[in-house]
Amino acid sequence: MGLLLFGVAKDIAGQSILTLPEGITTVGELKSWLLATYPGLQQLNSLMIAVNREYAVDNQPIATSDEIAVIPPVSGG
Amino acid sequence: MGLLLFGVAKDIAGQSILTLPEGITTVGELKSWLLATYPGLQQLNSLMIAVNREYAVDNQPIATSDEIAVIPPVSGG
Amino acid sequence: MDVLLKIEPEITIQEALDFIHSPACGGEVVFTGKVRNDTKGRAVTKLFYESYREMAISEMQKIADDVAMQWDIKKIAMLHAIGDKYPGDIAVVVAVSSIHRGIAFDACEYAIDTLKARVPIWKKEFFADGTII
Amino acid sequence: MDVLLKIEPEITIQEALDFIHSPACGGEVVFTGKVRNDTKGRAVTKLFYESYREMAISEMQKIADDVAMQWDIKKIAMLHAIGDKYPGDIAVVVAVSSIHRGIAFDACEYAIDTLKARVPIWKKEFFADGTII
Repeated sequence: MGLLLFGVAKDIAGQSILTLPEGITTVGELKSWLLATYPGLQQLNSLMIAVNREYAVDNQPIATSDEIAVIPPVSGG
Repeated sequence: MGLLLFGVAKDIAGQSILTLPEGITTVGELKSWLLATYPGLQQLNSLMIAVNREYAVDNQPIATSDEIAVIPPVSGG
Repeated sequence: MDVLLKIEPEITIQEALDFIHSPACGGEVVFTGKVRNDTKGRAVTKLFYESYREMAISEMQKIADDVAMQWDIKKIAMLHAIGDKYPGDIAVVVAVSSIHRGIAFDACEYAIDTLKARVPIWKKEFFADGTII
Repeated sequence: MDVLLKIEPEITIQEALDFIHSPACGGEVVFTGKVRNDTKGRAVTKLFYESYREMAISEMQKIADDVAMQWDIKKIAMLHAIGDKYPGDIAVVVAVSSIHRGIAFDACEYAIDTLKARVPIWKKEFFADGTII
């Protein structure tokens, strides 16, 4: 399903969708990979991952069949 | 200026304006006179007097030149 | 702080919204009190509101002054209807605008609570069973 | 509890008011968040809002569910605008109606606070000096 990026995370990565890299099996691993690959993300106050449209904790397993999204600090309203 | 009555106080007295009785010189005296003259007023949860459009305490002096109003419990909104 | 006070047979939410609008204000809170079709399980056919108009406006102005003293509110509108009002009709509107939202909630709730406690306006309730309170 | 959720380029206060209206409800509280012409002293020319739409609607539904669990609210509307928005434009509307007023304030404030904290919507601010945040 790919990895969706929004807001400033999209701007930092320069794209709105990425492919989930092979070998990444948890939310925590994905966060580490994102912060290493796009160091600009380290400036954010928070970086959340949503799996299938739900906020996810670090030890949650992920697979390529999931809809995964990178959620920088929200700023609606 | 007379004594204005509103809401249920007007209904109990049967009129919307009365003449301030002679010999009454304070808000407290007026309240006592009202409760004695219109016993139905004793059923109310509160009976306030306004003098010149301000809520008044019992020892406030009043005169026929004042605009005096009998304020039963308010129920706006 | 800009203040709009009104006691009239007809009031609308829109006039309150129009008054409090400002491009400097990010937060608007509006309370609307409407006539309910039921009071404690008894069907209501209508309400009749009367006011001691001059004093009611003066008390509303005091509430506005209190709001201005307590919070950084930019605009406030307080409108109350009088006369016959039927279920679904608007009885009262209190609207405030401020730069930030938290104080807008506080100020609006303070204003409607104080209005209901102090402003000389009275309602008579007409019930479907013929009784009047 | 009846729920209206909407994330669209154009939203209005009126559609929220129309939705929450009910002759059984005496109290309505509406919060409107508008685009300010100024952020921390810097002139704003516009905002751009984007959303992760499906998840945003799902999070708004959770807020509605939380409201229904905590308070006896009869109707709630949560609307958020997306796209380019200019000073004075409406960004968000949260409206609730209930039989009594106190809980309407509590529920409305809870809903907008939680929306701002959790719902995946982002704004970009365009300043008059050319910077974008």
